Amino acid sequence: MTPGTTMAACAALLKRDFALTWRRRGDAMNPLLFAVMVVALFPFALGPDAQMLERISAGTVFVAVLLAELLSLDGLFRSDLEDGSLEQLVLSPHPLSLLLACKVIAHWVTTALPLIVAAPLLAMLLHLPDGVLPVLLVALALATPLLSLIGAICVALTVALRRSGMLLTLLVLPLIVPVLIFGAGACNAAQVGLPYSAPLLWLAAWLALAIVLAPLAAAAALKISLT
Amino acid sequence: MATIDFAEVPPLLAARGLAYARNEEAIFGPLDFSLAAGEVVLIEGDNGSGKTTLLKVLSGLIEPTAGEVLLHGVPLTLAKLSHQVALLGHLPGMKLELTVFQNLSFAIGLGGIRAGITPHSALASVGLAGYEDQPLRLLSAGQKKRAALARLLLVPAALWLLDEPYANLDREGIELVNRLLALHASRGGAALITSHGAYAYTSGTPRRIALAGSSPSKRQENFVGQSVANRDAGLTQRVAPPRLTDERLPPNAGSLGA
Amino acid sequence: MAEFLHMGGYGAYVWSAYAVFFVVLLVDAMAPSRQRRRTLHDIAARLRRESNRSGASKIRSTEIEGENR
Amino acid sequence: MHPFVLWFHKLGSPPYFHRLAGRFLPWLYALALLAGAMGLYGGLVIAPADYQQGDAFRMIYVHVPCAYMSLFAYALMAANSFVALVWRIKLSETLAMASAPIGAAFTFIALVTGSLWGKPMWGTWWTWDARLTSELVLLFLYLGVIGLHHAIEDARQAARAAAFLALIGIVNLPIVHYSVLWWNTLHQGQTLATAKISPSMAWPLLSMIFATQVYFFASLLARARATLLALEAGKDWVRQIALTQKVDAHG
Repeated sequence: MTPGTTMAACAALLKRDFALTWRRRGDAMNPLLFAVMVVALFPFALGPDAQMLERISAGTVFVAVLLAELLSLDGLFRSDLEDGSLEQLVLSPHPLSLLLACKVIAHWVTTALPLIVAAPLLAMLLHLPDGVLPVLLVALALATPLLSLIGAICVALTVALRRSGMLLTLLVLPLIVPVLIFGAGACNAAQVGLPYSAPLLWLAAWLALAIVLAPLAAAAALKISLT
Repeated sequence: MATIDFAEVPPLLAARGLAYARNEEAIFGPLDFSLAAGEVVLIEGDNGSGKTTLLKVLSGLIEPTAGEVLLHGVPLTLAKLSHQVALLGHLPGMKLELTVFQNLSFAIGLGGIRAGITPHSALASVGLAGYEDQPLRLLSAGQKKRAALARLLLVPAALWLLDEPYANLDREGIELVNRLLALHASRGGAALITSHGAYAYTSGTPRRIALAGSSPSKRQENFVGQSVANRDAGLTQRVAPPRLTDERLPPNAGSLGA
Repeated sequence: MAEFLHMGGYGAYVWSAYAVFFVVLLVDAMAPSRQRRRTLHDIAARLRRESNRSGASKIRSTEIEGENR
Repeated sequence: MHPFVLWFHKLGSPPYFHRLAGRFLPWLYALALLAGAMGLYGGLVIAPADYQQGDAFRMIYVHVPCAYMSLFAYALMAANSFVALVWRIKLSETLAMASAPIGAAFTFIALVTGSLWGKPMWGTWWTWDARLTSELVLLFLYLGVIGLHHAIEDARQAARAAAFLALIGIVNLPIVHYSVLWWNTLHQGQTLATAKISPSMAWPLLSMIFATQVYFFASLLARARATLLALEAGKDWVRQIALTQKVDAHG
């Protein structure tokens, strides 16, 4: 009998989740569409004044991207729970935290990465100065995985509930306030010519911490909610 | 099998005083039983008698309220569970969008693969040869069940926990399950299967464990486990009479006087 | 007294603050006893249901109770 | 075993806790009322008006105790959550979940009274000050814990999941506080005058803090007692209480 290695299990899980996203690629574009629509609504609400849009652009893009990712988080474990795959994950002999980390990676690559790629387009719609764009991209690259990791803990806690959408939002929002403050703060600082490296470094530090701790917490939370 | 001294080797699976309660309401137990390698045991009980919950507890998926599960004589915890148990529940544990082959290779990646078997040969032995590249959602309910059985064949688990394996299967499928179980037992594996009794389990009567149904009269008759041929004398196999908890006792039965 | 209620012009704010304090804490203080009454009522109702039902199976229950001990 | 450890184990048993808490409860309520009455009399009548804020400062006697209790309740909830998750003690789960609604109530009062105080003093109902924002996030955390606890059907699983969330929250709270502080100082400097407080103003405040603290424990015990009854509905001791209560109600 050949027990599989943990590496093989993680690879299989990543491969399966990517294959699944590919099969459901229509749905996979939904967060991106949502973010574009949210950003497009702001000029309608606030008026087309370029200067004002420029001032709110970084924050708006940030909020839109975070909301879009939050929207997709609800489905992180949903289909696995419904068809029993989640039980198989929990029962597998490999560390559940690593498997969950793989699921978060797959989720981030399939939902957040397209959002980051589309961020220049969103920024352009709101007249973000070109010089700030790199800061926005770096901030998003640090903030979106943080949201995915923190969100995974909350999703794990609410996974057994039939209707968890609103509750999940309530759980996640207070936890990501610092991420939003520092991510959008870095962009705003760059826009007015202030140093912006400190908030980015803070985000990076939290990301490093979350990469280690969040999968463990998510695994513990999942075990609580599956009992 | 006969060469192994059962008195020395701890049974593959043993439950001691195993009970589970939800919101203080007993779902099953306390139960005492053990399962040796090469045994297939049928868990019988009406709907709602806690069969599915028992399997989940035995797999380590949920923790019992009381008692313990021993795997090879070692207490079972989810963390220590390694390549020993395969659970086939009501849900297939497979993705409808993916092909049969993709699903099986994911299962192999997750659980490892038994020596001397490939996804193709496993599919052939459940009668699904040629369906490798078919998305699972195009298969009939019975075929999905067979695909799930192919997963069991591939994964190197000694103990199979099958929840209603006969559901959705035709006569041929039921025979297939029995054949697979016999094969698994002959290789030194063991299996616990649940059934609410509506299906014909043929080919040699397996040992039975009856779970308390909701009617007390039934419970009195069938709690004693029947032994199978390969049960050894060295094993004490006792299925405790299902006990009523305080929950179900009428107040005038003396429980309040305590 | 009027001067006391007036609170140097801040009466509306001060007394609203105190009203919120007392109303919220009063609601909070009522909650446990309400929950307690409801729970006990439910349990008593269940006991009544069970004693109605169990007339026939009384003997068997005492037997099993005996095994339990 | 050490007698204290033994007593602690005994305290963990629901019937014993229920009886003991029931005996303490009336005294706790009485003490809270007494200290509260003293504090209110001192604060509203005896204490002189503040030379800067006039009589508006009297809101301090409800605002500050509640703001303090909102943090204290969270700390207690998190501590009980930790014990509940590590040692799986039913009483700790119950106490943790009983803390949440009381803490939420105190947080709500602190926010509303703070807002009522801010309007005449700063000229605005709300400002994105670090303390106010943290308090708002705290309220969301409480609501999240309560929401999760109510959403899950199995009572003990619900308590464990919500306890887990409470623990994550306590890691998050300081981060939120300092990030808001940092964010706020970047945007606008707001300095609150920290004047030394005179003794005639201070002792009613201490008395009120003591009163809310005692009230918190009274409410906590009352809630925990009620929850334990529901959790142990199948046990003999609860049934006896249910039956005797019924007799009382009829006779």
